[in-house]
Amino acid sequence: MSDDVMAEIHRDYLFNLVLKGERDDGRAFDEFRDISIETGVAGMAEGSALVTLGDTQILVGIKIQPGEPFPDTPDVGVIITNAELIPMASPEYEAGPPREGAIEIARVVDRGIRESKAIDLEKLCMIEGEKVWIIFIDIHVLNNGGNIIDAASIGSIAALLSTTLPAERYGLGEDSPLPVRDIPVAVTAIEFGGELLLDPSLEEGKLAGTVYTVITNSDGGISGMQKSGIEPLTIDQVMRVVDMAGTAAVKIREKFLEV
Amino acid sequence: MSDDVMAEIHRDYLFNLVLKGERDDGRAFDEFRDISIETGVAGMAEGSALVTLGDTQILVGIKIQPGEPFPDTPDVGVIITNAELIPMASPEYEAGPPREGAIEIARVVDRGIRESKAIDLEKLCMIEGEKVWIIFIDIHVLNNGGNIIDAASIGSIAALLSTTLPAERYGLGEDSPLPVRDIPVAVTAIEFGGELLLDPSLEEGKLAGTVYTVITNSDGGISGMQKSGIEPLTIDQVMRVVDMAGTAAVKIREKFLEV
Amino acid sequence: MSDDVMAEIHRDYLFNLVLKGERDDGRAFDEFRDISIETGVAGMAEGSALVTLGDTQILVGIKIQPGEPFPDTPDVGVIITNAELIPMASPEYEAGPPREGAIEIARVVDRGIRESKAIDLEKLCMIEGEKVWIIFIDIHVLNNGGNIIDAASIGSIAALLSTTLPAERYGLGEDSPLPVRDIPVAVTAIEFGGELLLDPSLEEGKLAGTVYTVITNSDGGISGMQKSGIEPLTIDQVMRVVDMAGTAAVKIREKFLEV
Amino acid sequence: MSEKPEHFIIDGKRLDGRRVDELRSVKIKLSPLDRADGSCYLEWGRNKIMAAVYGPRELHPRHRQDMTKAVVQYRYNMAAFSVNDRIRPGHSRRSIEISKVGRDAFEYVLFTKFFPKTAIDIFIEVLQADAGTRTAGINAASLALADAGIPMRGLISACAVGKVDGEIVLDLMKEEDNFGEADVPVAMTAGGKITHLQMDGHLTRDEFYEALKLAKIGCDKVYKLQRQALIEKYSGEYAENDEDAIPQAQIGDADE
Amino acid sequence: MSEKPEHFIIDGKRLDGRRVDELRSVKIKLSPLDRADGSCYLEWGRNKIMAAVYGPRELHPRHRQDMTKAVVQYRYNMAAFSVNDRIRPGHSRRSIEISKVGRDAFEYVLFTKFFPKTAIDIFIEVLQADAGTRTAGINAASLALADAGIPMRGLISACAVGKVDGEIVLDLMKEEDNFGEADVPVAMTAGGKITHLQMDGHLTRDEFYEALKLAKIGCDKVYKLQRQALIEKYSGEYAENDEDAIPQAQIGDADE
Amino acid sequence: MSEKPEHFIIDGKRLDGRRVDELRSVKIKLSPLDRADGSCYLEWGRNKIMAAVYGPRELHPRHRQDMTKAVVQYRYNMAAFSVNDRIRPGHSRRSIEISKVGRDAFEYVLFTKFFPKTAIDIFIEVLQADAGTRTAGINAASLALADAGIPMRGLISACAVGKVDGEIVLDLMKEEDNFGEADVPVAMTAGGKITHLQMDGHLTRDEFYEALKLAKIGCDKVYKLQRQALIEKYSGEYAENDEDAIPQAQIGDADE
Repeated sequence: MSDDVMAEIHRDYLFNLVLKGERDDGRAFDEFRDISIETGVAGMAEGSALVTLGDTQILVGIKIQPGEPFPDTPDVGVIITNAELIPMASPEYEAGPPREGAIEIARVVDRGIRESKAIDLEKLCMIEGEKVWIIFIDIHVLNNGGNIIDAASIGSIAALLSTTLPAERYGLGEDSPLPVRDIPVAVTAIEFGGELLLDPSLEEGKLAGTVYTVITNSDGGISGMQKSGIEPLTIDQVMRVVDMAGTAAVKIREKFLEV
Repeated sequence: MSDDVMAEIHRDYLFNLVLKGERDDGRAFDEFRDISIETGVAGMAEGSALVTLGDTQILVGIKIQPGEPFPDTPDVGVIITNAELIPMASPEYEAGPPREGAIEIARVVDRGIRESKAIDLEKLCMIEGEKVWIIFIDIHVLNNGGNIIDAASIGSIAALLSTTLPAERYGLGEDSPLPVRDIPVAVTAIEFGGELLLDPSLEEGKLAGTVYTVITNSDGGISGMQKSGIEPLTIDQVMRVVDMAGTAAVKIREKFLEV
Repeated sequence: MSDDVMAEIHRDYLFNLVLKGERDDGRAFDEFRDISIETGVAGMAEGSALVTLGDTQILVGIKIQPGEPFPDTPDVGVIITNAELIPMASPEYEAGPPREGAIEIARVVDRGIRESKAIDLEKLCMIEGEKVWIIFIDIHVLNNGGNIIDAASIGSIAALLSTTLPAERYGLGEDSPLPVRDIPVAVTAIEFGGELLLDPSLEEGKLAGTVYTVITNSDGGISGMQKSGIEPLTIDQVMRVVDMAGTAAVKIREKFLEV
Repeated sequence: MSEKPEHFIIDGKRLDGRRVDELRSVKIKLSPLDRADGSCYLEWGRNKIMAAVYGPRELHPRHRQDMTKAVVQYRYNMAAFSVNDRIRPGHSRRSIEISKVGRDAFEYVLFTKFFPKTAIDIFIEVLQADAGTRTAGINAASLALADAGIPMRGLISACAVGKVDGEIVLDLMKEEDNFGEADVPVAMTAGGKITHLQMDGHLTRDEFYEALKLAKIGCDKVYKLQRQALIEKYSGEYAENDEDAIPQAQIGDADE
Repeated sequence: MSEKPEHFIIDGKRLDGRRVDELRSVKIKLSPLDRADGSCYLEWGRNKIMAAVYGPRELHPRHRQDMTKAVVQYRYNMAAFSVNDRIRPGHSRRSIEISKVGRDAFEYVLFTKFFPKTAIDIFIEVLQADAGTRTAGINAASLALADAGIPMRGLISACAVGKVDGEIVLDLMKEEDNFGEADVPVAMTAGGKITHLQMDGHLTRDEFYEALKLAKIGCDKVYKLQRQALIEKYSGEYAENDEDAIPQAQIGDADE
Repeated sequence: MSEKPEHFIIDGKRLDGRRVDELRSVKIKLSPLDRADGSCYLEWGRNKIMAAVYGPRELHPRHRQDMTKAVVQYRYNMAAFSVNDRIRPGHSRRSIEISKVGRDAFEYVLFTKFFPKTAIDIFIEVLQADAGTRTAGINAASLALADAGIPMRGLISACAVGKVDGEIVLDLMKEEDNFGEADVPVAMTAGGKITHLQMDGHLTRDEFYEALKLAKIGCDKVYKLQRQALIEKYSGEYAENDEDAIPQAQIGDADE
């Protein structure tokens, strides 16, 4: 049987499961796979976290160096977020500069951290208009088991929470923890067969017509969203995901206490 | 009938017209299509002009910022000219960095402006060797209806004439008009069936063996030339184009009074 | 007969020759082709050398300019080595940025010069951490007749020996010879039919399973090595090449006295 | 960047005199370009946007063809001179992301299955930018697709909603975008199916719900403007022969 | 870069307490990744390396296929945060060279002729770097290839030797690499056939010979660790059915 | 850049002693390279140029092939060390433009229709630059094409004319190019058909006409040098068998 036929059969199987309210791995629609967070794994980085979310494995490393602020924001530090979908992580990934998928991931994670004001960027200004700390968030996807965006979001904030400002190395005073004051959490849903499923597995993600991410803060507020994929959502569906995401984020945020 | 055969028939048709001293759109050999120039269309630019030449539409925007001079010309401002043949403008254009066609257009327009000394570059020097005004001429081709080079040349000088030096924005004194002191005009001819035709339409341009551009100044002098295409020209043909170009440029220059 | 069959026959022919202790061009296994070195051929360069090694022709040019040192080595000059396998030099070369073959050549030559301490880099520091001389070694392969790496190595050190520090041009004192204090020489062997052949011709190089380069200094010491190609070498074979390379390098170094 | 205003809304009026649920002025010109199969020039407040569509046409290189459907390509590009600080020509990470979500906004309404192995190319050029270029670009693209006669379930209409001075407002202008509390660009079918949705800033759940409902109102207004432009352009051409010649699918509702 | 230590060897002990012929501690984890056909995580002193293998699989684009054998592709990459000063993502000249010689190190033991038109892809990611990443990467790749079940004549084992304080030592750590007199990375089959060899610094002929012999001792040690890791992983899985199920070729000696 | 001289012409002599209608010294060496199908090394004053030709040969990738004729490819490149300030290797906008017009200069004389689907590749390397490299490159390319035995209607000959101190002069040297009033590079067939023409600076119509006529004189001189070089090279080889063996087309006039 051809690959296409196999894919068709598998799709029908998953579709019928969803109609019965079930998922292939037994999870409820609003249930995440197991999450584990290990920080400090990359010893040359100022902060790092290895996140596993089901089969997905992502390593996020934070590097910090002094540099110039952007001209239009002279009094705050700089965040630069980059995601690499290295060919190790999936047979579909190719070597080369980041493509739209990797860029979208990096930009959504970046917006979540930036808009939630999770990092106190004012404190990263040393001399207005001249010298600020530049924070590089590098998201290294090691194994794509689906829902990279949520794992990358968790990994990024976990890595930032473990980060030390390397002031001594640059002769700029004493080292100190990076001023992190919130834990934004991305929660992604897919629409499939009319149902909304959180934390899509790799298989589910491939079948999804729509991928919709909601980033919420500790206060329950929303600081970022991204819909991608070709199927539309109704306002009702959007609000259902918002509510599911808020609930799921609370549980995920508890994971950070265990680190 | 195949596209090739159609093209062949069309070529023969135009060729026979030219033998009778006629062009497809009824113009004389030395006649330009209608030209319109509208300035100030791009409000974020320091100067801009939308030029239509027959079906060709080109938007030129000028941006100016302070910067360092080139090391070998420390006492004059800098002109940087760039042309983008965006895929919107023609089914033949592709996205990506400028290719040889776009680079040639930008460099010919640039030479016309530079060699005619249309801009008083000495006046754009603020501190010798350290700080000068950098002028970016960005040529944005919106619709390729043929003879882009003349339209780009007209658009560039029209945009420059409408340009304000943004000194206030950079705290460098009062705004003032850009010091423009000449109106170089590019006039392009093609050789086809032994005849020389000015301002080739898209169709004519495709059939041309040679494209030959002459840039003249207000004093009638010549400040730039470019021959491209594979057919040769005789000295006589070259001089005939030079004379036709001088006459046509005078008429085109009158258009600037209407702006 | 197809190209493949021809290649097969030619391979067998060369293989049988080697078994008899012979090479196609009559050389002994440890014998180099004729070498000629001409310096000062590129007059705009601070130093240059045209090397011919059999049919191989390589032009190396040295350019020097003041610049900043690397942050981790603030008190020494900088060497930047680049090799261009331009499409002129071989039907197999393509235009474009250097590929792995060109990068490997540049890096091996660079290591030979750097590790032999042939250039007194301390003397190229003008102001610690701020201003040092930057030496660009540009290896331009004009004709690939085989064994580019040895010709590039010979050309690079010959060019450096002919180099003047252009201090006057930059208002940094008087011109002086570049402080060169050793002549590292790369000698390359291939393994073919169990035998080790020095200075492979183009044909021999194509048949080689392994290419192994040893760089030796005037004192007989080794300052660089590179094995490439897919066939392994035994420790004995490696040591035999080391001994052959040392002997050959002595003879090649004598060539420099003739320049 | 200019200074942050003290208040964005005074006596129910915004900095440019609009009410909180009012769009900026919109000007539409269909078919301004003759090389493209369809095109639209759109002024949206101080934004100036050109959109062009080519296709369905053969897709090169061939290995990028899809045997089962047309490949939709969307290229959002800002002219170097469209903003205060000149932009280096070429793709930026921002434009790559906007191009991706722009493409996603249209696939639902395009009958891509009808045109296997082809490309439908949508090009957006921002000539002058003043907040809201991605939604303005989607609106222009929607009209250029209709102008090209490419079969669609219906038009896509887009606008942004946001929050300033604690209030949810429609269609952020530059200052509101720079200094506001949230920005939510949305695109919908006429029936309210959301094909594009992003958000940044900070909103409570209820504020977001209010924002979505206001976005629906805004998109409805946009839809009327788009429909009106198409009727003006095409009813004249066809009216003498056939009252029904305006292709309903083009200006109709994907959801009816 | 830190200061150069006055002595590298005191009373026969190196800065980290090792003897001159001692490897750093090694930790091997097989199959840490499930998408790849084979993978290996390796800690080598303070180096942390991930290796993954895909293939033999179809090679794209097609014009790069070899009709007579599999094309071996090797990509050595350092994570941006793997060293003190952040590395810009993407290929550097250094990583391109290391990738080339890494590929060359494996072709001899891979039966590429069995798999024409395919690619065997070997990916090395350096997550934390502390001298010796290229040899550590080769060791991890060797195990990832075995984990992927790709037929091999035998394992490749690698280590570096060098010279500090005038002595030939095994497996240079960071300070020894930065300030030492020579560095010689070597890879071998279990039988001592050298498939990778580089050198920089300054050695006499006899010192180099001594270095090569020490490299052989080091590679033998590495080979034992690799073999042990494979036996631990695979003997359990197959033992119940067949004592001989551990594929000998995988962990055997290419030279026997 | 050096200082501008007060006068460029004193007592009818230029800075390097030439008259206004005199070329710099020219040295031609045919077939210096053995890998290329044809090659030419040319010294033109202080310029040093290497030209090589390959083809007609199969063109890759295949989609770039023209079913009706050979594709002429022309690559003008300056070595990094060919000028005072090192040039970054790789294409610049300047070299791309010069490559384009260089290609255009040759298509007329090449019988491209004889060789469909192939490429004729012309490579120019500027090893030392001193004004006039594009015309010197064309001259070298012309000889390399003849050396490769590629059928041509005739040779192309090129030189620049310009204006300094108010006078029209032949073959600008560096100072004249930097500080002169105009520069007009021209290439022609032996019969005076112009295949390459550029101009910058400022000339009246009549000055330009005078310049063109001087360019014709210059190109005639170049043609004689080129023809002489070919005869010296090839007459010896063929003379014994056949007096007419020098292929006339190669060194003849495309216009006869």
